[in-house]
Amino acid sequence: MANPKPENSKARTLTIDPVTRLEGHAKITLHLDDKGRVADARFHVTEFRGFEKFCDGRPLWEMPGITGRICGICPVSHLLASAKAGDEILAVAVPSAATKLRRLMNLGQIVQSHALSFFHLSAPDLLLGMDSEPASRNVFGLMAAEPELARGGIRLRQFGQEIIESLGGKKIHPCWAVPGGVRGQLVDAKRTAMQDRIPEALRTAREALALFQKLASKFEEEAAALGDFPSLFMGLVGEDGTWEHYDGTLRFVDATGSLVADGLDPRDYRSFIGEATESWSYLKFPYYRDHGYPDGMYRVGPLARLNLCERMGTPLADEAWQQFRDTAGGKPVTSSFYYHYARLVEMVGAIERIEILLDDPEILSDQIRSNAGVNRLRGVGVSEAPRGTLFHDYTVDEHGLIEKTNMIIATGQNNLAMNRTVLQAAQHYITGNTIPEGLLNRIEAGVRAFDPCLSCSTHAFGQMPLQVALYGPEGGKLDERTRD
Amino acid sequence: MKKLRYQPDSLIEVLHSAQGLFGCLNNDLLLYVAHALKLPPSRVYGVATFYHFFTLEPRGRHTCTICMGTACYVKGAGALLAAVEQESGLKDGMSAEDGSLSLTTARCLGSCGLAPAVVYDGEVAGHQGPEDVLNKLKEWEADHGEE
Amino acid sequence: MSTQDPAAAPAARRPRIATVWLAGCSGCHMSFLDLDEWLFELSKLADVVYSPVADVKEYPENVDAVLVEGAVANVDNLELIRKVRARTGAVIAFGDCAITGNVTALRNRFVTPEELLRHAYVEEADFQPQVPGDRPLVPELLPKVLPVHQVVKVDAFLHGCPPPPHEIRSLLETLLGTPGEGAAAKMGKEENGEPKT
Amino acid sequence: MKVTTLKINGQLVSASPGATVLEAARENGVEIPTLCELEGISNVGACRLCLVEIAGSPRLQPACVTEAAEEMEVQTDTERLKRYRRMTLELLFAERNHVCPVCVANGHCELQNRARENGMDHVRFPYQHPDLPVDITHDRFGVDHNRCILCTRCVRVCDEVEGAHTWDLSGRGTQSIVITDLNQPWGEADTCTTCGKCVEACPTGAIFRKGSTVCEMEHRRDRIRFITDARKKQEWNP
Amino acid sequence: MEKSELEAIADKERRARKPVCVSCCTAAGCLSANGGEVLEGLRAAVPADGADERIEVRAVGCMKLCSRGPLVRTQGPAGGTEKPPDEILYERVAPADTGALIRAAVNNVRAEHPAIDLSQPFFTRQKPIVLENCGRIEPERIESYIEANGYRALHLALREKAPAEVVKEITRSGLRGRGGAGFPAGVKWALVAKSPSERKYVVCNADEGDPGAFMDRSILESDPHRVLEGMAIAAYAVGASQGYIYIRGEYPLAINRLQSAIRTARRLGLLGGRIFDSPFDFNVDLRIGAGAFVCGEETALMASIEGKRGSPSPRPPYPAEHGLWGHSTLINNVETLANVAPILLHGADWFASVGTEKSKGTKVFALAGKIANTGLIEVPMGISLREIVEDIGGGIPGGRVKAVQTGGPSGGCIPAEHLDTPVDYESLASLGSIMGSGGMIVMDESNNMVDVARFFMEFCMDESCGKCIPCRAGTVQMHGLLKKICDGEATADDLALLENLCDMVKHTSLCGLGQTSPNPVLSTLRFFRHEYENLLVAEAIGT
Repeated sequence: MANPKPENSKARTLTIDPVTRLEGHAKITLHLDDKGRVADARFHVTEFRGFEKFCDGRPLWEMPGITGRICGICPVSHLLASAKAGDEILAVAVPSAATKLRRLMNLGQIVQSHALSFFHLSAPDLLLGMDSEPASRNVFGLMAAEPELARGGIRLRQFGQEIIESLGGKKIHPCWAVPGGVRGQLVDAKRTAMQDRIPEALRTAREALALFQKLASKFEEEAAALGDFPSLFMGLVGEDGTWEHYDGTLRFVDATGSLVADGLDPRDYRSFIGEATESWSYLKFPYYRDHGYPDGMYRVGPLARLNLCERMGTPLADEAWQQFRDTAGGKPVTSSFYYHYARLVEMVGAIERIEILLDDPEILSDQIRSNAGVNRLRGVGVSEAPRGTLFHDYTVDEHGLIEKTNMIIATGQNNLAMNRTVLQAAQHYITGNTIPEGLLNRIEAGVRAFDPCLSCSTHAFGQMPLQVALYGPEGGKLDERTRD
Repeated sequence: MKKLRYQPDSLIEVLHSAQGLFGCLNNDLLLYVAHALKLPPSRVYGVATFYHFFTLEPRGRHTCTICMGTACYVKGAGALLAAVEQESGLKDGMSAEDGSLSLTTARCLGSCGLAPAVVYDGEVAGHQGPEDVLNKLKEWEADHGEE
Repeated sequence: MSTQDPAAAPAARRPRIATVWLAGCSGCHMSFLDLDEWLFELSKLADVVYSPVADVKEYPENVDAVLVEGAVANVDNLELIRKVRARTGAVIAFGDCAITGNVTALRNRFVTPEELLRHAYVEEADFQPQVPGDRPLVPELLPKVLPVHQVVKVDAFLHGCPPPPHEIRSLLETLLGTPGEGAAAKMGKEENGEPKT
Repeated sequence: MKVTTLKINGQLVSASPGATVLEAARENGVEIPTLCELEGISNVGACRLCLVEIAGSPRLQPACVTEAAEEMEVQTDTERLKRYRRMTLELLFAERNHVCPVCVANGHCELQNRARENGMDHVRFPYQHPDLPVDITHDRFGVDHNRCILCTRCVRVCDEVEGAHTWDLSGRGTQSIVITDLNQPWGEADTCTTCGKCVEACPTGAIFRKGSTVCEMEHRRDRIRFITDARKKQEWNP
Repeated sequence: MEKSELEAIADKERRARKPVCVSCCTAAGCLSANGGEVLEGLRAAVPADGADERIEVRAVGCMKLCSRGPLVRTQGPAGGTEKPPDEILYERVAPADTGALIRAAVNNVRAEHPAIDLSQPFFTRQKPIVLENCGRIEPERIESYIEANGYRALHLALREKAPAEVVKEITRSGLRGRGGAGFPAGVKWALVAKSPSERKYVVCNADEGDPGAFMDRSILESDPHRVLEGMAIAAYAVGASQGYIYIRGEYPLAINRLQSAIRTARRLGLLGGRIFDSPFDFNVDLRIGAGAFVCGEETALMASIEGKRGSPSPRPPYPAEHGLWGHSTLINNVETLANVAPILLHGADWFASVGTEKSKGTKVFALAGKIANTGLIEVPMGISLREIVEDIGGGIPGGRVKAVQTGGPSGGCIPAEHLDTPVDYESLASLGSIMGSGGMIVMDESNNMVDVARFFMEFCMDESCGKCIPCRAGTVQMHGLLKKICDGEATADDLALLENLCDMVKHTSLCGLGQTSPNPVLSTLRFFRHEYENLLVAEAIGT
């Protein structure tokens, strides 16, 4: 809506439909008071698929293959969480080579997903500008305007995807991790091919990091307006507080950096995470139980992981992490806009870790799968998806047929924070009668910073149209418009 | 079975008799038949479920069978079925949970001259309208109430 | 990507392609992005005028070909795919969800979507359990998830979960084989839409 | 040895005496699609994919059970046959829940292969989406009725090769379902010898080794032929 | 048993006849309309009047006009005080009416009770061969059949003809199978006769499954020995010594009568070993079906006789080569076998003189639907549909004929404009229908033809055995498409798809049930396409 019509002062509705450059279907409604100021804003997720129900009756062993289809962007996260839930049910020790291979694949996915988020989806805003021409404010526009940067980003994502392919045989929806281990070993030729690409990947990631650091000053207003507020942060950490993406225990910190809870066993997630439903969204609202709903708002994903870990564990990433934390004086970084920054730091760390894993001789082992029958009737699998912590929780019958499934997906856990971000952004940008397209794009960018994966969060497959509706003070919808 | 000399090919006749004696064919009965005729259990089960006549579930106290043969259909048997289904909440082939009634349909009773025809507990009644059928159901219900 | 005047003479007009995302996991789109550097070639051959990875909000008129990912699962999907059909020359069912319903259609074995919704939002909720029902903000689910061709006419089918990038490329190359003429002419298909140039 | 001479798709070919049209075609490198047929067990002519046109016969004949005859003229691949085959496959796909991407037999499935080979790229009929059970009560194997095409290979191999007759069909028409013993859970079927022949015989992912994950189930159909050939030729009892 | 003994039984029976005969129909149609109590009432009324010296009450078989039952016929001696008609057929007799009817019969007068006009075309236009004994003889008494010339044909065959001559006689008569397809009976017999199989079987197909058809049931209930005699002759001709009658479980009365007929025939030596002192042995067993339409198909029927699931097998091999338990088997249906004895008795030429060039003899139809006179009729082949519907059937009261459905679920609907079509195998086939086993349903303008097609498709879907894919899954989809059309949700594409599917199922199904299942759709599409098109919508609803 480049030129919204002048409205009467009393009430209006705006629609951004669809919210683009996101993964999923969503709408935004803005509720105005009689002075035309934003009183409330809501972020609606509009897809639903019902995985938790229709997986009932399937054999446990098929679950990684099925739940991987929840999301085409982070299938590996689901694959791993699902396989890990399966490990629990079989009650077997996964061979250490298999664990390393699974870690390797997850790191590959973090690289590809973060590259997608930064280069394909957000770089157009950052480099071409929030107010640039919408028709070309996309990856193709970036390819025309900044071909080298675009090419680098595409190749970085490709690097991540090829790690997944080298292990799982395909880039998207490999059915490779299975309860008890993994299905195929890594062959030396593929290891070498990956190793050969590491220097380039690392260079690209570091350049992107440097670029963001340079650009950051241009986006101070956005950094303050797009979701800068205190909240809890949750994520996995390793034993000594090191950044973690596959194993470990859960930690909650608050905006001051104080530990709220630590060493939580992911299997007990139900005791500290609750889920609320709102009538206006297919995406549920997880919250930290001790703080209640909606005060138990917490954020997950790159920003949270960097805020709650004590070190990255690899040299380049540690250095970048320190710089990142310094932007907030060593305290947690509270602006959601800095998810972008955190993502780039993680990408550097992930590539470093990939290098370490590939150098490990055990990575070529063929001892990669433990077989067993059903030895427990419930299993919870957890992994850090690019967007945050992911839980798969299965209950099976004695033979291994699924009886009950629950999944808590990364993006869902950011739902409260995304709503808060939309409200903050709207209140900041929407004043008066005319709303330039670029301002609406900033509201979208606020959501985009979270890199929400709505395919995942609603277990829905689909696009995410963002529709902004304005509601009057008495609650009735005043107007709705779709941007074009 | 003795009469049929335990011939495996007498399976269908044996099932007819068994159902006649016991009302329905439960798994114990089928297994007994399988052993006696020296047939694999799955074959016996397969045959018992292939034919409409055999039922593995006990029938209700009363059975209402609506003929859905062509002659009855063109004369409004569909409306009879719909009326009973609506009144009783049962679908074709179902028995009421309280065991009071089974509703079935037949593929032509051969009583086309009486179309549409309904069989109430084995008694054929011809030229039935929806009201006749519903009255009969009410009658049964009242009988049961008195018992 | 440069914007071309849609009213330009047919011979000069660059093919206009689009990608659409219904009820699918985005994996097909990811596979499209796995074309990697070939995307540079693509941008020389055609304009991508609408896509979830681009910012245009309203599906434009006179699109020559569209890749449709995902099945038709709710009223929003239905509305969009009808619009897409009316405004596009060649509609390509892109991936197994679009073609068969696939995993998205696994819910169809339940009698009504209500069963699933209750499970997800009532049984599995700790706070204010309720089925999201604010219409039209939260679109109503269709009773059954449908493949695209059971809702609108589809001109070609690209299989896979997701379709491998080289097959996407080969299809696009076939469609764009004679740049300037427009994919619709190449496909020889016109349906429901405005006459193609 | 005397041979039968016939024409397949216009080519003069010879076949072993008593060979079926299908065998004659295979001996001469002509592919005729099949699903219910499996070398080593009897043929039932049920899937109708192998129907061929025979000059002078008003009806299409199933190649698997039609004996090749002298001077027979057979067409195996006319447009009409292709059309029927595609439609037959569409009917199968619409009948139950064949969700290939998440099937244990994905990539190793005869149904999927037939669809690909015969150009069945979409299903015009509404999917029926029945709600069918999965039985993994057996220690080593499982059966998923959602993927069953009722070809009865399991029934025949169990009866004819293993001799256990654990499997049979129950119900009829579209309600048909393969059963073990008295429609009991497979794990409770006394007659099952756990030989696994049904698993190897199954053309789809319906019968699988328990613990198979998506794409992982490969059937070793040659094992059945190995046994039946050896038995026929008395290879171990000279 | 000698022929003389047969004659002696017949004589004795004739001598026992009394001047006044009151016959009560005890076929299933009338019994289900309280016919049993009427019979008891009649019997009870006789001694009360003290008239048992002059009057007898007989329990006979079907008197054909089923819709007006229970039927009671009185026959008095010619020349009473006030000459009554010889024969009066009272309709809708209630048990309370019986006393009055008996009194009237004894007194040779017409009772004050509605009677049926026997001079109406329903009776005069029929040509009874198969049904000649129906409603005349007492089905539960073999003596009654023997009196009506019963078992003379069997004697003739066994004692005076070689098996090959019997086959030749049947071939010459031009008799064609009455079960549906009309395959020449003589050819079938000759195939079995020629088979080197050491054991052979004769099977009587009494699995009359077409909805709307009850010819075979009426024959078996009314004249069971006729069928047994036909089977025995066939067995002699082809060299079989064991026969099976495969009868629907839905026909308990027919089963009873057959069982008692087999028992009494065996007792008299008309079945069993060395019949009529010839070397010929023949036994018949009943096999009771259990509700599966597909068992009317020969290979499925044989599977069912063997105690298996009634799934058909591909043909060839045909039953004549590879039948029951692998042996050569002759399968004929009830009506076909009921024609055998008269052909032998009266000769092939006599039989061939009835009917048309290619369709000899008569055909029994069960006339039903919206027509005035529903019931059983037997007419010469070649009679027009119009004569059957309008004259014999009496037309549709207050309505117009829209179509006539013949051949049941495998048949088709013939529209009113083709009513002048002669009833023979070829003419019906040329209209996309079939002779079938003899169900004939008349429909009026209120019947929607798409719904009728849907009804038949539902039947085929429910009755599909499930073995072959086109029939199992195809009928489901055809039914779905028909329902979609009926519900006004289908587009022209759906109709085109339906037609494609019909073509495919017709040509690829394994057995007759599947192959003919699209017929009701194809024939209604052919003549009533507009009814389909009127129900189509422009755009799919899509949900």
